[in-house]
Amino acid sequence: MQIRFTPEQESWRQEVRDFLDAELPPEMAFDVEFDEDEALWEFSADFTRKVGAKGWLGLNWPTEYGGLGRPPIDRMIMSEEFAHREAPLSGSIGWGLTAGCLLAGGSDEQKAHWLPQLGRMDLHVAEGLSEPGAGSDLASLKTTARRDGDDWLIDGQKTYTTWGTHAEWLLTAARSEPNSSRHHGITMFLVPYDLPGVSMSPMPNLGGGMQNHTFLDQVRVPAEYMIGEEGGGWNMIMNAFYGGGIHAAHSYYERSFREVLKHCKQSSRGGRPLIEDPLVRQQLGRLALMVEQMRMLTYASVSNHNNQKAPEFGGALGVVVGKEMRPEFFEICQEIVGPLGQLKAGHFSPLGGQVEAWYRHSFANHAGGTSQVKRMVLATRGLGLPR
Amino acid sequence: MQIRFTPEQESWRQEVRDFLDAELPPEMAFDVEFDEDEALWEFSADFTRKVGAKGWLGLNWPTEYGGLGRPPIDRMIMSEEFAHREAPLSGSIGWGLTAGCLLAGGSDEQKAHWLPQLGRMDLHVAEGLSEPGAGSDLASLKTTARRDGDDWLIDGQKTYTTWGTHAEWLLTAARSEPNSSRHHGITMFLVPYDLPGVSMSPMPNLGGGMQNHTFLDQVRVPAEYMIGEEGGGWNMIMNAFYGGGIHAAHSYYERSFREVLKHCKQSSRGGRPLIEDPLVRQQLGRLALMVEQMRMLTYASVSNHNNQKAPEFGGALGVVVGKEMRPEFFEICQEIVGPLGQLKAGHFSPLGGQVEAWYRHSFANHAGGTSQVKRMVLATRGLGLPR
Amino acid sequence: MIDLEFDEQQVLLQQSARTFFASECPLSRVRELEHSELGYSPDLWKKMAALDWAGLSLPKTQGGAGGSLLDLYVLYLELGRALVPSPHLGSSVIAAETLARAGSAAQQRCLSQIASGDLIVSPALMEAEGDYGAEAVQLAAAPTAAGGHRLDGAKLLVPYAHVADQLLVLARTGPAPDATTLFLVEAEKKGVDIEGLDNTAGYPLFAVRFDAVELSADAVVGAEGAGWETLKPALDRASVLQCAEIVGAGEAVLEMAIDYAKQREQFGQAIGKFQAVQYLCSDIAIDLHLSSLLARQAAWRVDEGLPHQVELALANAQASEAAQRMVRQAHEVFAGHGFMLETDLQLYTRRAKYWQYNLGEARYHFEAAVDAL
Amino acid sequence: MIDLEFDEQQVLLQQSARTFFASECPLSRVRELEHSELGYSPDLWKKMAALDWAGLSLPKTQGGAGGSLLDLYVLYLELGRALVPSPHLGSSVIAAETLARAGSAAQQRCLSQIASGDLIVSPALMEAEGDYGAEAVQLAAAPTAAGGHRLDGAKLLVPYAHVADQLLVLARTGPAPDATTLFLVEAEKKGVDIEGLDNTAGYPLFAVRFDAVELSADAVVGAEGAGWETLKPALDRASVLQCAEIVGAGEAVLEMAIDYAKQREQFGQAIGKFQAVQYLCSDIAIDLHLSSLLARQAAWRVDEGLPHQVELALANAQASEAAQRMVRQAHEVFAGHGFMLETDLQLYTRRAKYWQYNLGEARYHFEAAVDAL
Repeated sequence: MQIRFTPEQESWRQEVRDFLDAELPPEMAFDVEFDEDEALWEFSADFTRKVGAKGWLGLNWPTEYGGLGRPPIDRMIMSEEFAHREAPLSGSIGWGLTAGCLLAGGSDEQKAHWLPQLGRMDLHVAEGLSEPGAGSDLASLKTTARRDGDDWLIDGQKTYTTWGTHAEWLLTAARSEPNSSRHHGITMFLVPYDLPGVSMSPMPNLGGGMQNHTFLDQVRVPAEYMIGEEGGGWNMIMNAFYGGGIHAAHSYYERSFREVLKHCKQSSRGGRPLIEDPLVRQQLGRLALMVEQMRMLTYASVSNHNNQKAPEFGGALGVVVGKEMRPEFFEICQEIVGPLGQLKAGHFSPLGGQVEAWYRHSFANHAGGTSQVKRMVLATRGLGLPR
Repeated sequence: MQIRFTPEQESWRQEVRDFLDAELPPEMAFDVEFDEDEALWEFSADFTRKVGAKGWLGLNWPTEYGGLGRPPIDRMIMSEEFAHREAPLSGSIGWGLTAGCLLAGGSDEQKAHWLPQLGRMDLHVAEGLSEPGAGSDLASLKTTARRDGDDWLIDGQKTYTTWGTHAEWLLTAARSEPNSSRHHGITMFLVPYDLPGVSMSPMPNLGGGMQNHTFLDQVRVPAEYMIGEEGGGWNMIMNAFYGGGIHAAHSYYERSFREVLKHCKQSSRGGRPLIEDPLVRQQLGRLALMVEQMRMLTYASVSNHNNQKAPEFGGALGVVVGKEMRPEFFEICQEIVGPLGQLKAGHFSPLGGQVEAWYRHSFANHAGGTSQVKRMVLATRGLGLPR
Repeated sequence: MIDLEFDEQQVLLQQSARTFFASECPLSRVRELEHSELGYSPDLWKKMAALDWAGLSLPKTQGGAGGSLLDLYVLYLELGRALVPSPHLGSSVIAAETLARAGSAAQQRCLSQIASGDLIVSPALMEAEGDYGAEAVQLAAAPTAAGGHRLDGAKLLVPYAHVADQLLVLARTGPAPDATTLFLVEAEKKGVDIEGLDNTAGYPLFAVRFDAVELSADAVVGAEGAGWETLKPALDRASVLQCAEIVGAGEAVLEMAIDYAKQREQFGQAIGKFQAVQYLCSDIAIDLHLSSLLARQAAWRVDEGLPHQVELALANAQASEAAQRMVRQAHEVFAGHGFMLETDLQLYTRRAKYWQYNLGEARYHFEAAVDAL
Repeated sequence: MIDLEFDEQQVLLQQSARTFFASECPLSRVRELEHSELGYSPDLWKKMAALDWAGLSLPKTQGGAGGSLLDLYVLYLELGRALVPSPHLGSSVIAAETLARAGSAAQQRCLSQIASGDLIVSPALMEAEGDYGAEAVQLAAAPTAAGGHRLDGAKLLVPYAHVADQLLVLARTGPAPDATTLFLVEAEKKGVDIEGLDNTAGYPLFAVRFDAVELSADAVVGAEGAGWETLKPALDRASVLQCAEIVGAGEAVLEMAIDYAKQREQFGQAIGKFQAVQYLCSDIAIDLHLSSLLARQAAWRVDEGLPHQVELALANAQASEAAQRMVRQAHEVFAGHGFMLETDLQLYTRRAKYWQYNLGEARYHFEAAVDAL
């Protein structure tokens, strides 16, 4: 039992901090998922390319594909530091999900071709998995891919496409085997947005971000844009989701907690510092507990990886906790701050309007499947209850 | 819209209070479900017979069957006053459930025969519905009743039989149609305990009460002890459960709340009256809210009855709220009182050990079906969601 | 007699309000209004006034319809269901009822204009600490040589200040916690400055700054030093209507969630067949039904002049928490779909955040209930 | 390096403890002991001591095994799983560790006897207000002419006082909130009176009254006026073990709930197939896993001498609440069956009530965490 960073890990942490000090002015920190300001977006893309140039987007990838071959804990340390600064890292569908799919099921040639580009963020990829009828139940997707000579003809509709308006490629899951169902016969493609038949309609969201419906109308896609094997899509997606790098979700909450704690120390209510209010103290204690829960869940992942142990509880427990904690955590933040917490950034807004933004963002806890579905996985795969 | 008692109702309330003043010394108030003291039990049976002698056990029944023909609100008023005094009314399986079954599906002859006796508590009846394999899913019961000449032969096992050790009759649900399943082919009987083949084994419970396994080994029961029609058992049970008198569940909580509030006003912690502790105040507010929720649910039942409206939400909403509130309510009581709330009655026990007893009793929230099952009813019958 | 149903006239009022808002203010219109310059429709407001709703609870002698709080309650169910933006709660309830009860003859002159929808008075209560109640008032009203007062400070979350003709301002006139005084102040007065406050709900809320605003002696409403007491009856009544608005909106949210759960299929069946989704929908139903029962009781007790502090506070605590819980559970039913602005649910979600805090959050009302016990 | 696994020796210790308790203290024995005169088995206690467990964390020089808090942690997982009643936490941890660190040479003479299981020392902390912490101590220790102290007052919830040879008593020696002093008092001393306290858990808890109990100067443990500080390190360590006991019991409760959910059929299927029951079981798993992670971290930080007040307080808050939530959810799985004393679940349920409050409930620990932040 130990929770300790080696001197090498501490110096890596310092290297990350130095990079952020140099490249990320505090006023440019923002939540890239929920900000559509064009200038901020440009900054974020440039910033992300700088991270890519250091090799850090592919920090854990094998060196032969442009990665640095570093262990998951280094990715987690980087993620902790980036989250503490709210670093606007964009394009994670490319260097995260797409790369995860390739690493899980791509051929050597495909990995050699795509990964270095993704690691530099030369390619900007949007997500084309979910469909209007296939959300938590992704395996019910209906978009089809039909061979036609050397090409594929892809036809269908995707939804929730985050960052679609900025992307050049769509990571597309399509049913390539006619009449296949559920997990079989799904193939992955990278579809260029500029092909004939690709169109979008925008769907702004409650968080302030922009998602899209993406329509694929008999889009003719060259065979080289298929990734992984024909029919191997489901495995790639699952392993990309579950086998990806270890993300420091706790630091996201920790950053918010520290902001709220600072607010409570600096503000008063009824002539008394907020931090001395007995109810506020209990609520702060609850927030601190949730941060610690998330931290230990992250560390458990690292520990399991180090010990080559399978994740406990079917890998679903931490996902469930994270999804269910998010609304509760930010609702408590608002209760602490009080009625003015409903104000967006402005002169009178406590914490510069952050509490208001967190509140809206907190409704975005369904990506990758709802907590209700993850509870089923936890109960059946994790606890062995019958399906 | 009005919530007001008529002068007649107020004088009825006074009549009930006068009766309780005369017949129930405060030190004899106790929770009859969870006390096995023989002397208390004797008192409770005597007390209940006195209530019966006034006609009040059958307050709402038609006058031709020994009832007083009074409206449900009078029953509720009586129930409020009895709960406020923690009046130890025993034998409700007889004058409550059995009478409910008879009123729902008994023939005129059966009603005329049994109800007056039940209303006087001349008969002491125990519950024989649940079986080891049939709890919330009562319709899966397996006890059989087979005609044999003029008699029935009843065979099977019942469980949770509350008050079995005091009872003379077992209200028994049995499957009278061979190979029938679910809601069909169930018939009700009143089985005398002294018939050959009836035996019991005791099951003390967490609340401090005594339940039993009851074994029916080819018990020969005369046909006259069948109640309702052959095969009409399920309907009788359902209507007895759902169509029974309006019970003032809120008064049970209200009594506890008042005791806790009094404790908070009289006790101090850290040199400050407990009632001035900001956290305790919030918790008291939550308790008060729960009492009010229960009260209004009761009043809604009365109102619906007066207006001949079907209960909202399939009649299941109040049941769900009551079942889920019980653990929460008494856990909060304990949190308010603190560590000494785990002490049973004694010199150092706050509230004379009541908080400790309430805590254990609060696990008894599954009679008549779990909240999980009632949630299904609420969702499907009440909200129209698919089964 | 226990009868929780509305009377015939109330049922008729509710029906006509539902029909009226369904045609005059569908959710598509609510979306437009949120992004319009004023944030509400003066035209719709005039039509509401023409139906006697702007003066529904004012005495007939003041141009009102002499309605009860329960009459207002059914109107607010429909305001909530349809998410109608209007200055009604601030102007027609808090301000008008306060002036009708405690205003001078001169101050009461504006009542008929409020009832006709021609004049708007906005209450200015909250301040920078965000607390509800007299104790939190810091806006200074200092006595002037002329026998009046001078206001210095700022009020926050003032609804409809941008179209208000008058402001009903609670200010501090002494050091004791409850030493506040209520003033009726022309919004155009020199030194009064208004600034919009962007908020979750997209509701017309404003900061109003008072920079050495000189008031004459006749600006005081009610007794000097008794500002909170003067306001309290109207605030209590308004808080019950805030509950009603939440209940009306909750009905719409429950219907939406049930419809979606029946219609949306995943894993080969309607999601409403999954027990997890059944729990979510029944959670909403429970919160809704309890909020409704408690709020109706509070409204009736107020109308009857019965003691009501406990019941009213508990109704508010229930509704304030339910406002958040109901939309959260609905979002779990809608999952990703509910996060899209194109889905109507989010309109309710954002408004619920305003309602949760308006006229005291749960913490305040639990305290108030225990105070009164 | 992040590694949350126990080391090899700890794994071995846990295995041998599990095997030992499975044979020496099955739940049937736990049931018997609860109704036995002493409430525990001196024989079993001696056997535990013979395995070096009674002195597990004491220095080898004092007859102990020199184990770490994590070593104790794995033992407590198994004490919790098997619900073993023993004076270990009070005597071998709180009292022995305090004496080993702060006792005089004379006071330390009893340590080897504690380690051998021949002597029991019970800490007497709580009083009539039921609060945990120095501030709540009112038992008076007045200076005597002889240079000692005289104790007057009562201590409550004292574990195993009926078999204690000595009591470690926290008493008030000044008006300042934390002006307490710790005393080692012979249980047989004149004026010490013991009375059993029936409780939910059926655990051996006692009221100890001190009626003009005369103590000599050498009864003081540590510095006079610094009683709480003297005790605090051992209380902190004991609180982590209380978490471990809850985690071990939680594992047993989760296993019981899963087994029952797989085996019990209603409506034609195993109830574990119902999503509602799956939620109940996964609630237990979540609370269990989080309690385990946080408590292990706290134990490790204490062992390493790292700052640990926040982590320790949060681990306690988590475990205290989890203790209640886990058994509640298990009772929902077992429904009526779990309410019968014949079902083992209730043994855990009743003990959980003691654990929830022992060494500070969640409220106390949330306060402590925020204090340290």
